[in-house]
Amino acid sequence: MDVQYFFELFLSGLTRGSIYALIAIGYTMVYGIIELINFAHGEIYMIGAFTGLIVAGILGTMGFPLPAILVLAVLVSMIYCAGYGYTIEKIAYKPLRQAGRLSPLISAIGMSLFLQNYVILVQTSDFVPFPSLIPEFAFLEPIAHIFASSDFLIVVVSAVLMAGLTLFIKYTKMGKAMRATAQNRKMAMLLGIDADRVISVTFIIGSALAAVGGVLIASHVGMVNFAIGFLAGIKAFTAAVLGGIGSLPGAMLGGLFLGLSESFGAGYISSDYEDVFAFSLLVIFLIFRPSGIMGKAKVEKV
Amino acid sequence: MESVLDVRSVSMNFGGLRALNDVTVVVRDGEIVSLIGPNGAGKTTFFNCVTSIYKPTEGEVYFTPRGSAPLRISGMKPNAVTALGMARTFQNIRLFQNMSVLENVMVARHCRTKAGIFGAVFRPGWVRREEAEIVEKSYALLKALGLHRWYNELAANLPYGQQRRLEIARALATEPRLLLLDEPAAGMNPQETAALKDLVLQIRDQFGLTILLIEHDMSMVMSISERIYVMEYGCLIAEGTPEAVSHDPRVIKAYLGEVEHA
Amino acid sequence: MVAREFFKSLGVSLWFMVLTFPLVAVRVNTIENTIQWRWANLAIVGVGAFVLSAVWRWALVRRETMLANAASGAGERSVRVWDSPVVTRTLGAALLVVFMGIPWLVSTYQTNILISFFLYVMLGIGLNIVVGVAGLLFLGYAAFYAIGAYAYALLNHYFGWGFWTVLPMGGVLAAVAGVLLAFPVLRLRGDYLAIVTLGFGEIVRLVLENWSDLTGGPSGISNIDRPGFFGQEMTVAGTNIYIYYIVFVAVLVTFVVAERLKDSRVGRALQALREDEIACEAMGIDRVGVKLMAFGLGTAWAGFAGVIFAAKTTFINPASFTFFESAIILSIVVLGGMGSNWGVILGAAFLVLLPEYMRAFSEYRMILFAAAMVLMMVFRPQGMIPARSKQYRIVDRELELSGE
Amino acid sequence: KIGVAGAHTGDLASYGLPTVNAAKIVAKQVNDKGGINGKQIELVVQDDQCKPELATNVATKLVSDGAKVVIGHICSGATKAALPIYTEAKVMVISPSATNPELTQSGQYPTFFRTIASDDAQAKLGVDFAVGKLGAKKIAVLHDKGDYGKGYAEFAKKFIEEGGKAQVVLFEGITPGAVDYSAVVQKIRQSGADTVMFGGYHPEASKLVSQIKKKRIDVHFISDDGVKDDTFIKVAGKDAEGVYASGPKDVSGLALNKEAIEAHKAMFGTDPGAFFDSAYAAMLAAVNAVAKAGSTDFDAMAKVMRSDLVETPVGTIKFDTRGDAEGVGFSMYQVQNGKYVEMK
Amino acid sequence: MLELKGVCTFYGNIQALHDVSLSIRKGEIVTLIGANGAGKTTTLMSICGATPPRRGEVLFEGRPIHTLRPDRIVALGISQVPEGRLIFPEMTVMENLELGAFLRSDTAGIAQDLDYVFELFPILAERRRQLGGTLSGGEQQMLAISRALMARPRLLLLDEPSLGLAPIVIQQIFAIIRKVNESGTTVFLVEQNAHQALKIAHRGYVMENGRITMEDSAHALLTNEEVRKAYLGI
Ligand SMILES: Nc1ncnc2c1ncn2[C@@H]1O[C@H](COP(=O)(O)OP(=O)(O)OP(=O)(O)O)[C@@H](O)[C@H]1O
Ligand SMILES: Nc1ncnc2c1ncn2[C@@H]1O[C@H](COP(=O)(O)OP(=O)(O)OP(=O)(O)O)[C@@H](O)[C@H]1O
Ligand SMILES: [Mg+2]
Ligand SMILES: [Mg+2]
Repeated sequence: MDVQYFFELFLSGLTRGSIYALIAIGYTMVYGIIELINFAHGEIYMIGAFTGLIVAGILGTMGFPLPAILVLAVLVSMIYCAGYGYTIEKIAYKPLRQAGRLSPLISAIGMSLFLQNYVILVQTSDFVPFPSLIPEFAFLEPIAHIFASSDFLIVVVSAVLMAGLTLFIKYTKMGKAMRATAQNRKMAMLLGIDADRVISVTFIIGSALAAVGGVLIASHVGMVNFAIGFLAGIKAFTAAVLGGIGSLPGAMLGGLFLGLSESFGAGYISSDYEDVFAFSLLVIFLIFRPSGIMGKAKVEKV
Repeated sequence: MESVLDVRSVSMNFGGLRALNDVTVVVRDGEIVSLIGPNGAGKTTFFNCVTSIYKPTEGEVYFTPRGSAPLRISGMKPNAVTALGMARTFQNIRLFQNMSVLENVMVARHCRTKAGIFGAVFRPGWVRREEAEIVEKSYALLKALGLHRWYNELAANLPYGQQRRLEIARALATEPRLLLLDEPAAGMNPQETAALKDLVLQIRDQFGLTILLIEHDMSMVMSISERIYVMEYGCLIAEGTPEAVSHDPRVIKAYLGEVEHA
Repeated sequence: MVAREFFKSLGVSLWFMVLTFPLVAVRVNTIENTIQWRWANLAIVGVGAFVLSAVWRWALVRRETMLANAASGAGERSVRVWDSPVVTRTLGAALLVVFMGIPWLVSTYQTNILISFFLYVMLGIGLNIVVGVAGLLFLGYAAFYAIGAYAYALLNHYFGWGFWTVLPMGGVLAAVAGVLLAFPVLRLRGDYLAIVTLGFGEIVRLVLENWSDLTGGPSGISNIDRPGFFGQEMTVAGTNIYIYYIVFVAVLVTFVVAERLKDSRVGRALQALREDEIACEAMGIDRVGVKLMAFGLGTAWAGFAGVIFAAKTTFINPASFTFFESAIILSIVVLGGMGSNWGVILGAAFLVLLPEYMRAFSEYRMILFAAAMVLMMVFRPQGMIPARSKQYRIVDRELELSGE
Repeated sequence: KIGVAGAHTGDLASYGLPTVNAAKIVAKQVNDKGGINGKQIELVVQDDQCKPELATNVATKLVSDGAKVVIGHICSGATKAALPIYTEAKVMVISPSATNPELTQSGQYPTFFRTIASDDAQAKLGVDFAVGKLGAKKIAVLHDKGDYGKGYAEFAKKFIEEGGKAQVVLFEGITPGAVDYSAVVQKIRQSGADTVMFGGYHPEASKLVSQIKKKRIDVHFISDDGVKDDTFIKVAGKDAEGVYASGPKDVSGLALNKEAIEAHKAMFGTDPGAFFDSAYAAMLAAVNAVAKAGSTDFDAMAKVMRSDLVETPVGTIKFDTRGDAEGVGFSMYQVQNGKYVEMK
Repeated sequence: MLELKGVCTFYGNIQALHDVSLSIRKGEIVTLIGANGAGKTTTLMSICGATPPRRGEVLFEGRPIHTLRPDRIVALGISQVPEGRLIFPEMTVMENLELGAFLRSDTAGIAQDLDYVFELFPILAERRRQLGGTLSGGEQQMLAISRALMARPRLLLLDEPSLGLAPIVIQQIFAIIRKVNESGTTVFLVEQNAHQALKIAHRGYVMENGRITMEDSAHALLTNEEVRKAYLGI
């Protein structure tokens, strides 16, 4: 077997997996807390990319240096996406807290459609070139042909954010409040935790992470379009479920697992059936482990 | 007398927890037998093993359907067990909340009726007769339990005590030989409990039932049961007549408490 | 009071102006490095958000009071016109007459739209059996629609089989596929089931797209025969009307079957399954069997609808069976009111006819449609006509005498 | 009555609207001159969003409205879905943009004509160019799994294999919209290809090209008309340099072409968009056919179409028996300094 | 200290509480007894805002609180040991306790209270790193009480603290409740175990089908014939 080829595929799977994981976290956090599949999450990612584009455009004409543009674009788009996430929750999900499981789901599908068309209206339905904001790292030069700086940045940033988030959830007060709310909303309320606020914060964090993903990936592939959120969203969601929906480490593992298996599937078999692999994997996996990699099986007490 | 239920050395583990430990219980035809014990002793788990909702880790359960020899039922599917003639109520009420009271009972006629998809769609004469009969019998049961005036209400809208009665009606609709009642008097005030006691006795005679009862209300248990099994931490610690059990020092210590029954 | 509301709306309006600022007010061209500022748009957002937020809060308050009223029992009876068999029967008869006559009165184009509408009603009713009645969340329904459509397309293409031969087969094939899918997913609950069905839907579509040798891949299959009418040649408009009646009858059949099923032994078992699986088993219902039946019964209709669809368009390709399609069908069910077949009809009217007739709004069409979907759910989460358990009429002398 | 059908809303509207404009211009010119045979042209414009199921609606609508000639549809899929209806009603259809070979080659649609060359011609050109001019030996053929792209790729593969001078080392589809294509790009490297031929549209092409550049793989990149679009150069930027794409012959030198563009500017104030030329040509051919035939009887019109040379913005054309225009063809272009330059 | 006036609470359109009025004075232990489903839990939830009453008033130290959100109410100094304990199963004992002090920010005070509860329940100190879900029922109940105490409440609401516990543990729990009360916390105790509850309480209320049917000193209730028959099983 060709070791280098294997390694190349591994690295490209890693990049892809990191992206999935970054978006999957938003799904999983929201699911963990309000048991809602937030179909609009992929669109937040797309809006993040567009916001990044606009910021980069404005700063570009003002002659900022590249790294500064990148950092600012990421930060501003995080802030805006957080705003979008927050607003969406308030409009489309909060009024449905008491309703059954399906009503918020449909509301989420509607929201996803709304955001796509919103972007078509106010921006464009065309593909838009995204400036390459990621600087070339000199130290990567020797392996740049298999692992470019954008790959590197995506993997590193995802890893750092995920580690940061894990620490945040584990040790900060808000993090604990989030876990408490996820495990038992009623009890959390009885301890003085404002569940509505915690849910808002969850949406804000998830959306901000999606924004990071949006800007980095747009810069990596060099273009944005209103429809990029959909497929990325579905894949990230698949990753979240593979990992055991509701579990943060699960989302990361699921993302990497999916990214790697797609990469190897495409590399060793055929990319024609790339998505078929992804979904078959999901189906087969869930049949044998009905609650994902990290999910716990719930036995119902009768 | 013929044994209706014969539970031989059943054990049940949940992960590391041994919820039932080598439990042997026999219930004979026409008896009312009670199962008591502290919270978490494993009483409900015992019911779940008997009705095949859980599969016991060890041991066997035999049941004697009407006019038949004892059958081994451990490992069967719960619905098959019900079809053989065993029915139960649930401790945490599990009614079909968004169906009407009448429909709740009609559902339970499932294993005694036959209409399939084609019957449903084409409604030949026999299916229509069957439906009419389901409605009629279900309504009669509601009436027997005093629930008939709510028959078109959603089950969720019934008051707590009536929901318990509906659980019993629903169980009776499966035409059981053995009825398992899990804390039927929970949530009832003393008068209601007394009425329930009469009801249980009445349905036993009317439908020729054998009854196994879990109950914390000692006034009911002591006056109604012919025999009592006492459990603690998954083990049987005593068995006998109400009289004997209520004076058993182990039972007093583990369950009844000294003060109340001193 | 008014002042407070005013400031609230003002706040919301400001918030939205800030929030939408980059996307709405700026357009950049990164190639030429130019920026286009569009302040007018921002003003529109501001004013729009101001008005809408006021309306929104007013509506939410109204919703609360309505819920409270409903809860305290007031107005329960009066809203429930749907319960009366007289009402539904007359309405049904009226609709029947109207729909029988329509194709002769309107243009072919309108007839075509109605055909789509009917197809969605069929799909909605089918999915309703799985989702609304049996409570199994199902996100890949379009796959079975595709199975029906491709069954006809392929059998017609390769073997020249006719519409009437394949119609029953399409349904059966879809039902078999549904049951086969059901087997492995029996253990899955709730959202995991939803994901697996979503995955299955995508797998079916992707296979259709990639297996070019058999299915023609993305180019699809063209020249599918229209349904024959005793070997008679027909004009296009004629066939259209003919298909209209076929699908109309199909919808009637679907509707009647679904309604009858709901009030039958099997239907009650499905509902019980939705309510509580464990109690369901304890009441002597075979959970596995009923679940399989739910899948089979639900997916068969998608198969029938698929065959009719293929015959109507005479050309199909995988692009017609995306996740979006499944989502729309699910929305029809939920928007209409889960478990309610009348609801499905309204839901389909809302989701299929509305966008058709909203063409006048051209580029705003889809965004209005999406907004309407969200609004419907927020203000009527239970759907347009929520299902209600069947009301029985029992003559009981004693009860009447006792004065109730 | 002339019908105009195509995508006028939705994400493919930019391909469909120029055709409507072209039709309007020609119709106005003809009507100003007194119409054809004394009759005024009336346009019936219908939107199919490039969706097959809508295309049949549109077709029935046009037929029932009495259109005798239809300019459209824009997308091959939609055209295919609609054609049986026109065939039956004997309505002449002239598409400015539907390039699927089957439309003419299968012989199933006798009433179909087009003023654009079919995909196999492009693939042939691409392969000849790669093998002949670039000396390609190992070619990786990719496509976007779409109707158009996959068709192109399959023809390319066929021609390469028939030619025998080069071999296909990789034949794969990529998923449009996927977050990244590096696995496929690694595969290209692994296959040792010296040339990549890609069937599909510019968004995927630009992603592919930039990832190929990023991974430092040195290959020629040849693609089709879907890529020969200025947006591609904009989006791919520097990475686009050196990419080859085939597209309709450069006809901007023709007088009639300039005239048509001027007319567009005069009427709509903007530059025309995609397929404007060919739509204009289709419209002229249609007008000519009706005029010469003296009626809208299909057989008479078809005879004219097949025999009469018409001056159009895409050259002087007439149609062969299958409906393909003779005199319309493709050239190869290369991106040089941010512009497509025709390779002579 | 706490007063309920004509509280009516609904679940959807089922009325669970009918005109419930009661009051608790500072420093007391007041118990509410009643059968399963009588509405005891609902009463507690109505006090702390989880199921806000549709009609009627709840006054805490004279101030109406029935319109406040639960987290505001908790912040006023009312904390609860809910029915079923509701331990966070995937958090350690320590984290559960820290969440009890969620609204406080006085690190020193929190540390002090932590020592206090570990003193009350030494077993918890041993298990501070163990996940809540793996504790035994008795330990969980102790944890739930400790968690509530960590908020340093002025009013402690206890919902059936003896549920599911071995008699010996029950004795222990009741002793602790008395101890907590003696150190200055007002206690509102909801119990099915009427006998024990009435023994430690100062006053008691009896609830039936969502209505208060009796109110008296604990001692009087304990000797009341009706109560003895209905709730003491004698
Ligand atoms: N599905 C399950 N998974 C894990 N543990 C379980 C499960 N079901 C029951 N248990 C445990 O088994 C033990 C016995 O529970 P069971 O419900 O049988 O008690 P019980 O005697 O019915 O008590 P009660 O009187 O409170 O109803 C308890 O410790 C309980 O937590
Ligand atoms: N979430 C709910 N939805 C609908 N009804 C409810 C809900 N919670 C409780 N009820 C009903 O409200 C009534 C009072 O219940 P509550 O839990 O307050 O009783 P309780 O006295 O605490 O009983 P227990 O001794 O079982 O704890 C009961 O009839 C119960 O069925
Ligand atoms: Mg129990
Ligand atoms: Mg309670």
